[in-house]
Amino acid sequence: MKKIINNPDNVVDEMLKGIIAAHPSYVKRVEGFEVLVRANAPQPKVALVSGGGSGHEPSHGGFVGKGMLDGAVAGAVFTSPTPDQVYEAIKAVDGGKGVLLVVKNYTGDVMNFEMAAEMAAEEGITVEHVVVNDDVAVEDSTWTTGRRGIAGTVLIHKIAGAKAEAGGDLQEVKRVAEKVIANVKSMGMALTTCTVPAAGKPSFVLGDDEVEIGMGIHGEPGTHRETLRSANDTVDHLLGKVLEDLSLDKDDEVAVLVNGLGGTPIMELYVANLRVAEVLAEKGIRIAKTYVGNYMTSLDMAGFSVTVLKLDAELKDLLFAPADTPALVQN
Amino acid sequence: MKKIINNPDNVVDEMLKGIIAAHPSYVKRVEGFEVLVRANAPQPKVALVSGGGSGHEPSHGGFVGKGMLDGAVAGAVFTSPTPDQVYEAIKAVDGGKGVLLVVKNYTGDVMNFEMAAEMAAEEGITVEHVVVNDDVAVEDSTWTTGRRGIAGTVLIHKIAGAKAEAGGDLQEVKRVAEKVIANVKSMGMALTTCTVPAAGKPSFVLGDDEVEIGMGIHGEPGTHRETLRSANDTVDHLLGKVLEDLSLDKDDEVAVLVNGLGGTPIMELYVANLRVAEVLAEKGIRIAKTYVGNYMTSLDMAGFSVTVLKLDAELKDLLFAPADTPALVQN
Amino acid sequence: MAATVSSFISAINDSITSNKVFLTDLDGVIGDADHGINMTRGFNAVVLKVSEEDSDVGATLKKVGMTLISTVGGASGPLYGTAFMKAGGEAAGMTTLDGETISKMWLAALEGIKARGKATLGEKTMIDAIEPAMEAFNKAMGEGATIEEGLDKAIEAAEVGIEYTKTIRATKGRASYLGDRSIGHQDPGATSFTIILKTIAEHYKKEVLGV
Amino acid sequence: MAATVSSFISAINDSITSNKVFLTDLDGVIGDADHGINMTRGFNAVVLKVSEEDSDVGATLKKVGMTLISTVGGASGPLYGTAFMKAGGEAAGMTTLDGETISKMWLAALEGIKARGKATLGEKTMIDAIEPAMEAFNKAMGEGATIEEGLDKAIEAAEVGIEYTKTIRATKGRASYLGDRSIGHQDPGATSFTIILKTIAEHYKKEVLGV
Ligand SMILES: Nc1ncnc2c1ncn2[C@@H]1O[C@H](COP(=O)(O)OP(=O)(O)O)[C@@H](O)[C@H]1O
Ligand SMILES: Nc1ncnc2c1ncn2[C@@H]1O[C@H](COP(=O)(O)OP(=O)(O)O)[C@@H](O)[C@H]1O
Ligand SMILES: [Mg+2]
Ligand SMILES: [Mg+2]
Ligand SMILES: [Mg+2]
Ligand SMILES: [Mg+2]
Repeated sequence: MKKIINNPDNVVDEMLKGIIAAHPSYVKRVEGFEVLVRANAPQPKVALVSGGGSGHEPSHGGFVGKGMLDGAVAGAVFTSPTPDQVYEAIKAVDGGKGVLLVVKNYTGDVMNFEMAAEMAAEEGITVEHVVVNDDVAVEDSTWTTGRRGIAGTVLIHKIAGAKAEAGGDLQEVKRVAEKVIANVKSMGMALTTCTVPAAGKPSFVLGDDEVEIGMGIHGEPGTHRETLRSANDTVDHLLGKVLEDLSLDKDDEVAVLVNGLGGTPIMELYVANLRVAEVLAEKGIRIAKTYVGNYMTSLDMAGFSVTVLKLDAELKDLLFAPADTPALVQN
Repeated sequence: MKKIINNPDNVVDEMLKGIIAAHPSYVKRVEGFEVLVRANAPQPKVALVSGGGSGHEPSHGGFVGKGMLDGAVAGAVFTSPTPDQVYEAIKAVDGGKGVLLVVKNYTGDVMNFEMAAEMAAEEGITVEHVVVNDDVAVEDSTWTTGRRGIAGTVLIHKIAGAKAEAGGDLQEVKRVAEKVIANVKSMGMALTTCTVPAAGKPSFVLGDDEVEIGMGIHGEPGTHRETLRSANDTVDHLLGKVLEDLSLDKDDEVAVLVNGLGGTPIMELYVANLRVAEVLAEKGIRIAKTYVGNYMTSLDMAGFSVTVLKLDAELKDLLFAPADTPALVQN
Repeated sequence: MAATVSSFISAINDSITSNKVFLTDLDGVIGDADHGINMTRGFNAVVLKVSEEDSDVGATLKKVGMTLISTVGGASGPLYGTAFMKAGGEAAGMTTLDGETISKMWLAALEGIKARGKATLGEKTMIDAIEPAMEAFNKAMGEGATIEEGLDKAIEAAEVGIEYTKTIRATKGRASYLGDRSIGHQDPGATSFTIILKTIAEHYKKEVLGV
Repeated sequence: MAATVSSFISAINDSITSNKVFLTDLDGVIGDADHGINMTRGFNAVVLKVSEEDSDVGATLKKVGMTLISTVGGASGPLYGTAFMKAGGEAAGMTTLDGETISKMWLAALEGIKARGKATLGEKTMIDAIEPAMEAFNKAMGEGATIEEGLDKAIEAAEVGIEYTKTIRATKGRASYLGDRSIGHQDPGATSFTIILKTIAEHYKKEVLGV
C-alpha cells in the first residue's frame, strides 16, 4: 500500500485536522468527534447534515459552508459513522429551525442516521431525513435495499443547501431534496481497485485491461466486468443507462456531473464530458450546468461516474444560487 | 494502459472540447489551435498567457477566467506547445495593453514561447515573459538550465492575474509576477509513475514501496529514490528543502499549496497539509491562505508537492483578490 | 461459575481480532471490505470498557451493545449493538445464566436485529446464521440437553446457515447491490456471528466446565 | 541525381517512426519520455507537406524546418526546426548539393541550434553528436574524400558522440535537472540526430549512387 499517511488508525482524524488547517474560515471541528461544522454554525436557518464513511473526499466535509452543508460526519474509511457522531453534528448545527439529514442509501448509513435522529428527537430537535439512491447500476426494487447513493448526492447538497440558505423551512427543504432525488440518476465504472488504509491491500483485483461497470463508491462490485472500451463507448453505456431511467424530452434542461473517483486525471474526465455533451446535444437535451472533477471519490480508485439531474425552474434557480465551501465556490 | 480516452492522438483536442462543453461561459477555443481564451476575450487590460505540455490539468486551461489567465496554450501531452500556437494565443488575447507570458522553466517551453514572442513583436504586439523556476529539488546554477517550474506557477497566475485585472500595466504585472517567482518554492515526490497516452506504457518503474523524491511534473526523475516513509517524514523532508531556500522569519506570512499530482486522493493531501501547518506553526510562520487539491498534475501520477510563497502586503492583497475560473473561484 | 462476562468478551475480542483479515476478505468479495476491521475496532473498544468487576450480566451486555453502536459503524454496528443491548435486557441483574434465559436473550437479540435491519431469514445476512442457530439451541434444550450440547447444536446449525448464504442472492445489506453476482459467496456477518458463537461455546467449556 | 529531397525526407520519416519507442524510452530514463513521439509527430507532418515537385533544396528544407517548428514542440522542435531552416538558407535555389554546400549547411544548422538553445559541446545534448560529426565530415572532405566517405566518417564520429554523452552530466535540457543521475545514459537528441544522419547516408548510397 502506497499512501501519504502516518497510521491507518489516524487517517480520518488527521484529514479532518488538515481540512481545518487549510480552511479555518469555513469549518471547525466538534471537539472529540469526527464532525465538521460551519465555522460560524449554527445558522438561523434549517441546517443540513450529511456524511458517511470517509474516503469520498471532498465529500462531505468539503461541502460544508454557505449554501450547502452545515455539518458533515466522517465515519471510518468506507464505514458509516456511528449514531453518537451524527447526533453530535445535529446538536451542533441546529439553529432551532430543524435539521435535514442527507443520507446515502446504504443499510449502515440509514440505520446509524436513523438512530441519531431518534436520539435528537428525544432531545426535542426536529429532524427529517432523505435517502439518496441515484445509482442506476443497481436494480430498483422495493423488495431489496434498493439503489445506492453515489455522486448525485452532491447535487442534493447544492440544491437543498440553497433552499435552506434562502430561508426555506424544514418541510420545504426536504421537499426540494426529495425532488432532486427523484430526478437525479448516476452510474459509474472503475478502471482500478482502491485500497482501504486499514486493510492495507486492494479491495479487489482487476485484470490489466479489465474494468468494472456499475461500480459502487466503496469498491462494491458492479454489474459486470468487461474489457476496457473507448471513452465514447463507455460514456454511451453509462449515460444510456442513466437516460433510460430519466425519461427526458427534447428541450428538457439538465445538470451534468462527470465525477472522478480519485485516481483519474481531470484530462480524462473532460474527454468523457465531451461525449456526454455530444450525446445530450444529439437528443436535443439542454445542459444548464456542468460540473467536472473529483466530487465523490473512492480513495485512490481510477474511474468516473456520470450523473444527470433533470431540472425544472425551481431546481435550476437553486442550482445556480451562490455557494461558498472549501470544495465548491459558485457566484 | 488504462485510460478513459478514445485515441491518444486526439486526447488534447477532445479534452479542450470537453472543457468548453463544461464551461462555455468561461472559455472558448481559438479555432484550429490548441488554445483556450476567456469567453469574452480580449479584455481592455494586460493579458496573461500561460501554457505548456498537456497532462497538468487543471493547468493551464482551468485557470482561464477573471483574475487569472486570459489564454492557455496546450501542447501535446508533456510537450511544450509550438510557437505558432502560442502566437495565436497572444493575438487572440491582446487588448492593446500588452501580453505577459508565464513560462515554466523548461528548455522547450522557453524556446517555443520566446519564438512566439518574437513573432508577435514583429506584428507590433508588446510581449513580455517571465520564467517560473520554483522547484528546489533541482540544484540552482547559472551554468545549467536552472530549476524547473512546477506547482508554484499557479500562484503566479493567481497573483499576476489579479494585478492585471486591477488595471496594472505590463511592466507592473511583470514586476509582480517576478516578485512571486522570487518568493515561491516547491518540491514534490511521486508514489507512482505516470503513463503518457501516446507512449502507452509507464514513463518509469518504481518498486512496490519505492518513491521518487524531487520528481518533476513530466515524470522526470528527481533527486533520489527511497522507501516510502510516513506522511510526516515526507512532508518534513520536502518542506525542509523548501524552507531552506526561503529564509523565513518568525511572524512572516506565507501562502501554502499542497498540490496533488493527479492520482492521489484528496484525503491524503489533507493529511500532508496537517503536517505542513504544524511545521510552520512550530516556526511561528503564519499561513495567510492554503490551497489543497489538484492544481498542477502529472497525468495519473500519485504523489504531491508542497509550495510555500512568502507574502508581503502587495502579494497578499492580490492573492486574496477575487478570481473566477473553471478550476478556481475565489470571492 | 468462575468465568466472568468480561472473560467471555475478551475471548470474543481475541477471536474476532484474529479473524479480522478473513472477515474483511469475505466482505471484499460482495461488500466493501471492512467487516473484519469494523468488528475488530468495536470489540477492541469493548474490552476497554468491561472489567472483572462487571458482574451484572444484563448491565454489562448493555454496555457492550452501546460501545459497539458507538464504535463499529456500518451495518454491523447498529445490528450487533442492538443485539447485545436486547440480550442484556433479558439478563438484567443476573450474575449467572440458565438455558431458559439464554433462549430469551437470543430471541430478543434476533428480534432487535430484525427490527433494526428490516431483514428476515433468506436475505443473505447474519440472520441466516443467528436464527437457525437459536432454533437448534432451543430444540436441544427442549429435548433435555445441557447448555454445551445446545451450543454445539447451535454451531452446527450456524455453519449450515453460512453454507446456505452461499446459495442465495442477497436482498438486504450491501451485497444486495450485486444482484445475482452475490450468489456463491458466504455472508461476512453470518460468519462473524458463527465465530462469536464458537468462541462462547469454547470459552464456556474451558472456563465454566473446565474441560 | 535521381533522389529528390522528398525521398530523403520520407526515408528519415520511416527511420524516425520505426525508432519512436526506442527514442522515447531513452528519454524516459533522463527526460520526460516523449522524444520519439515528438520526432515522429513532426516528420509524419513533414512528409505530408513535401512532395516530389519540391526541387529547390533550400526552399524545401525551410518548409521542413517550419513544419517541425509548428508540430514537434518541446525542446527538439525549435532546435531541429531551426537547424533545417538554417541549412535550407545555405541551399537556396539549389537542386543538387556538393560537399562544400553540405559543410556550409551543416555549420549553419549547428550554429542555429547553439543560438536557439544556448548550449555548447559537452552539455549532453544533440550538439555532442552534431558537432563532431560535422568536423569529421569536413576533415574527410578536406582530405579529398567522397561525400559517402565523408558521411561514413561523420556517422562514426556521431556514434562516438553518443557514447560520450553517456559519460557526462547534463547541464542543458531536461536531463540537467537530474544532476549526476544523468551520467551513464545516452542523450536522446544525439541519438535521433545519428539516426537521421545514418538514414541520409544510406539513402544517398542507395538512391544517388545506386549501391
Ligand atoms: N438489513 C440487515 N439485516 C441484518 N444483517 C445485515 C443487514 N444488512 C447487513 N447486514 C449484515 O452486515 C454485514 C456487513 O457488515 P459490515 O461490513 O460491517 O457493514 P457495511 O455493509 O456497512 O460495510 C453483512 O454481511 C450482513 O450479515
Ligand atoms: N539547450 C539545448 N541545446 C541543444 N539540444 C538540446 C537542448 N535542450 C535539449 N536538447 C536536446 O533535446 C532533446 C530532448 O528533446 P525532446 O524530448 O523532444 O524535448 P523535451 O526535452 O522538451 O521533452 C535532448 O535529448 C537534447 O538532445
Ligand atoms: Mg462499510
Ligand atoms: Mg517533452
Ligand atoms: Mg462492509
Ligand atoms: Mg522529452
